[in-house]
Amino acid sequence: MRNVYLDHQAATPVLPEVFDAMRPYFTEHYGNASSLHQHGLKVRDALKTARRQMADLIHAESEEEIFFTSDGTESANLAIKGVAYANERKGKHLVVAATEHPSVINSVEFLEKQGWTCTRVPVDPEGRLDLAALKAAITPQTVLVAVHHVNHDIGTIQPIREVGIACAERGVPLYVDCEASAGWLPIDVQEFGAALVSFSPHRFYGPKGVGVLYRNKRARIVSILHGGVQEGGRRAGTENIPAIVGSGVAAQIALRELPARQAHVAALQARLWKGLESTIPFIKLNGPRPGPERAPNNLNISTEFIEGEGQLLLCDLSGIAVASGSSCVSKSLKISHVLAAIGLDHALAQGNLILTLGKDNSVEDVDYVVETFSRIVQKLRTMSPMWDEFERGQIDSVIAPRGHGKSFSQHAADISGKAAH
Amino acid sequence: MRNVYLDHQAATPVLPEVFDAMRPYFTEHYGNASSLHQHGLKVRDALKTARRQMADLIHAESEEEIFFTSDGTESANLAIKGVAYANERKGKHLVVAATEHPSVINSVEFLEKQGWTCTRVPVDPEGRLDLAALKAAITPQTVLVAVHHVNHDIGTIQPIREVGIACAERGVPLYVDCEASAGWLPIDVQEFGAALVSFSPHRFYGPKGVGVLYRNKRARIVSILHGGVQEGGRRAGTENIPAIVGSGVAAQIALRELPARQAHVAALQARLWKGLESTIPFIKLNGPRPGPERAPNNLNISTEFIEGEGQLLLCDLSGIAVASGSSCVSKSLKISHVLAAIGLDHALAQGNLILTLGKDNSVEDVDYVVETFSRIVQKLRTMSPMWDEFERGQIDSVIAPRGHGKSFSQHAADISGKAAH
Amino acid sequence: MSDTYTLYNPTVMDHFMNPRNMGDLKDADGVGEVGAAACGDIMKISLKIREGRIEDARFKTFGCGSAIASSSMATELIKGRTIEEALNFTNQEVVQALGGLPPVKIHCSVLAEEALKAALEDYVKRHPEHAQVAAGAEPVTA
Amino acid sequence: MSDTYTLYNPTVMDHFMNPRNMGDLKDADGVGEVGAAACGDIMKISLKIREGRIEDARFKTFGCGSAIASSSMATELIKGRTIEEALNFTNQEVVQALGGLPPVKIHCSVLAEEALKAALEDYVKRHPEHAQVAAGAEPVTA
Ligand SMILES: Cc1ncc(COP(=O)(O)O)c(C=O)c1O
Ligand SMILES: Cc1ncc(COP(=O)(O)O)c(C=O)c1O
Repeated sequence: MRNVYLDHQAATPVLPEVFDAMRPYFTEHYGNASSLHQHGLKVRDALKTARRQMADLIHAESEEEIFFTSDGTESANLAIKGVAYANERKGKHLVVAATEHPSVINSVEFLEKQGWTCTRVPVDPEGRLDLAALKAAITPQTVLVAVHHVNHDIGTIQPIREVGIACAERGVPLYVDCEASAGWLPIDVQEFGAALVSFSPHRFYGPKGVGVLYRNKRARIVSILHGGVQEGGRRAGTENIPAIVGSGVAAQIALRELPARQAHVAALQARLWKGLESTIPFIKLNGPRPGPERAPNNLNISTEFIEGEGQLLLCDLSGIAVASGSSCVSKSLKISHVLAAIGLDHALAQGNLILTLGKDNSVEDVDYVVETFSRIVQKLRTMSPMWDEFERGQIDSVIAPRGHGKSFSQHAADISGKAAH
Repeated sequence: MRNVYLDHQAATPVLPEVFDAMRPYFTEHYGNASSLHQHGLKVRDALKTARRQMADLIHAESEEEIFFTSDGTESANLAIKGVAYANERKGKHLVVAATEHPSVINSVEFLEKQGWTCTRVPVDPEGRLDLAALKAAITPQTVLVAVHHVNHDIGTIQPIREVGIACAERGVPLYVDCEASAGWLPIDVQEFGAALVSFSPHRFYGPKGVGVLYRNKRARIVSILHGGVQEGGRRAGTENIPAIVGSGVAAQIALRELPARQAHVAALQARLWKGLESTIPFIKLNGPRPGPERAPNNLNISTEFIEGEGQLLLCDLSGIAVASGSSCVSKSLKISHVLAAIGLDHALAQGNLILTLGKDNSVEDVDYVVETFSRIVQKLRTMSPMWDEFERGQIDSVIAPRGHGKSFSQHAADISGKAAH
Repeated sequence: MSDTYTLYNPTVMDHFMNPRNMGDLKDADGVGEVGAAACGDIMKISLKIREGRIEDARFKTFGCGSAIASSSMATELIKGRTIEEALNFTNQEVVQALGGLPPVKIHCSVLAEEALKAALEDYVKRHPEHAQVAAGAEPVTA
Repeated sequence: MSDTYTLYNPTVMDHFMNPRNMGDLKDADGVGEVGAAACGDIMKISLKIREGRIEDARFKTFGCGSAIASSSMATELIKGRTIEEALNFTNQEVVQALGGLPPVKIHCSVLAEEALKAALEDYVKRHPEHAQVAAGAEPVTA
């Protein structure tokens, strides 16, 4: 059986060069960067190199603007809460895109419990931020605007430069979550006009256990994990040296290979979507079409009349690893808030699948996925009462309405209203 | 030149078995534990095994009581803030030992800015907690008591069982920071009566990048890093799988080898202190004498009339890696708050050195350190104006007073008063 | 599947991959279709009833692996039972027969119970002569 | 030392490991001892002065590597200077000659300047005939 990993948004394998770079730091150069002796000084040097490599990836001016955390989530928490707490006296209002990652949204919710207020800026049906609404949301009390570069679910690229200009005009720092773009799209923090940028190297063939936060020297921020004076007092705790060293190498390689990786996955993305679209009826792409407005490595699809977890499981049993934003795969039984924010019909959200490509995927992989997935869809549709009812004209399609039959959602509401539990 | 690493409190090398266990999780089993496909399910299993291994090390009832964070600092922050926020309605008072690690103290200070109050319980000159003061400090508003097992600076073992009983009587959860003891002393969370226990495997030959928090099922806690629902919703963010897997193996080996490691370092500890004490005049051990009240791997010494950073640097140039609590080695130019809390004379705190032994240290190492260190002390004393003034009877010794001459500190105050800057 | 990791236990996986009684029954005597308010799953069960006994059962399910497995198992379990027995059927039987479900997926088994009861209700509605039996059992719209 | 990592640059390390002018001067013409309020370091400088010129200088220091290096370098720099020149000496010269110090350690060089000035002050006190010169320079207790 062919194995096709299409969940690079969740995890990537570590590059051999990255592993080799990390190796000596586990057993040989095991010092603590806070130590003043050989063992500490040695790793301190390594830390500085990694900082430089991170700065290069995002075109930061100085490596002193790079802070290491434990993951993208912590970086997002630090960006949001660290700026909020630091500017408490100035104001207690935040502006974020409605489709930010939960690490941003839930950090904001936490602050709301502590007296902050937040405006969530809506997006259009393809996930693009409403720029006018963003500008209107900024008040004199606003201490931070947060807009991600690329949406983690639907791959939409946000108009960050325009957001950056709007923020600069109002003198409000901009935080850009680049977790879904770093290593796959060029990032220039200066061009962005970003005060803060976060990302995580485990998304581009670096190790888990490292998050990065870029902070422009002029942006005020306080630490949220308290203790020692590591990371210039902005992040206490013993630095994860081997992973940081490996991350630096991953960043260096990502920068070098970016054009090639980008072109490679973009070609596969186009082929994959074309294949799916032409083979499977009643399938929809969520987010912009492959092209300049969409990350080159992500496809987010909804297949009508069948549910996502079943698709995911059958894919897995055929060697294809994918993700889903369906409510059935979430521990909270809620559909992805991104799909909700773009106003996707609940039935389509239920049939959701997220496919993220990587540098090692091939044309053969893509063709295998198209072929296999169309069989999976057929199988599940045979089992689905909705498909049957659609064929019999009782319910209609959302993707390609035929103008008769009630909507899937209406039908679901009708019958679930009867059997509440 | 001999190389003697005596800074195991700062970092330890990763065991070969630990490295071997981690290796496949970087390149082969690279999945994200949240993924529902093979790659995710595989590492989910590994995560469970590591949780079990951690639970065993500290005699936790169930592996579900183990949460993984990024380091000891984050675990301490989560224990303190997570419990405080979860019990906000019950009360906003905390009780901690004055000699807690900065990750505890500074978390408490952060909460104080948000309206909590905290009682810092004093310790005696050897660092032992004042139990009566602790009991008196607990009020109906107290939501957490925090007392470390072993002090990270001076190795004092705290009377945790008695503290646990006092907390149980008052119905207040107890948090025990075991960072300085885990892997070196037996830990039984049930015997401790602890609601929360934290430690970090990089202190016992596990990798950096992992902290552990044990939480008894009955203790209420909320998360402090917000985002996804990893770690049962108590810690958002992609799990650092390779490091967690390695940590589990380190814990397993630590549990198995604990009696041997303990005996080994205790013998070296006794020999080292005896050697130093008999070779170097005017030297003092901080914390209890080697024995049942002191961690077996730690020595904290003050050598009179010379400063700690110089000692540390000369040790390093002779291949000996040590730490110091002197103000000159701290970025804040303050002496270790532990040395301040035990009321150590400032001059002695300045001459402080911290030596922590490990399983690979040998008798030869210890003898080399005694011999080398006594030469270093001589060299620095030749250079010290204080030693000269002491010899000429102008100032007196704190360690072995001769009854004439003013105190070092008095002298320092007299002259530094003159040259303020 | 020796080296395969699975989200559900082998029994659940088996019923998901090789569902029993999948499909519709021509000339069914009772059909029930219910939806889960929690997550949006939909389940439909059709019954063939002969002499007060469930002779045959079929399901169709729009839902996750455990929903499909639950409906497969439920239809297996109820075949051969009397209407009275079937009216006393609970989701616990499905969970046990499946060897357990993840806590967050228990509602899938509840959905199977509800679909079955809706089908029985439909049957009783079409055959009022059996209303007596139904009244003696648990209310079907619990 | 090729493979050795150092906390300070090679010049500082050299002056720490092989301090110049370490010790006391018998029959010193001026002795200054100062303490750093910030961290507790203590520095003592002794001067031999001949015909208004610093002929010899010695130091003793209780303090960290950079404090020792700063006093070593300061005594090197001031040898041969006139009192007037020495009174205009600043810590910046020490920092530069050492090729830089970490920000948190700049105060060590300040301590060296202060110890030198205290020694000069002591000399002037003992030799009031030089008060004139001193008055022309920066106040020594700045
Ligand atoms: C856009 C975005 N931000 C933040 C995060 C959180 O990063 P991590 O999983 O490294 O904690 C993610 C992870 O999925 C993400 O996609
Ligand atoms: C007692 C104690 N608690 C907590 C910590 C913080 O742990 P980490 O360095 O793993 O963040 C330390 C570290 O020195 C410690 O000694």
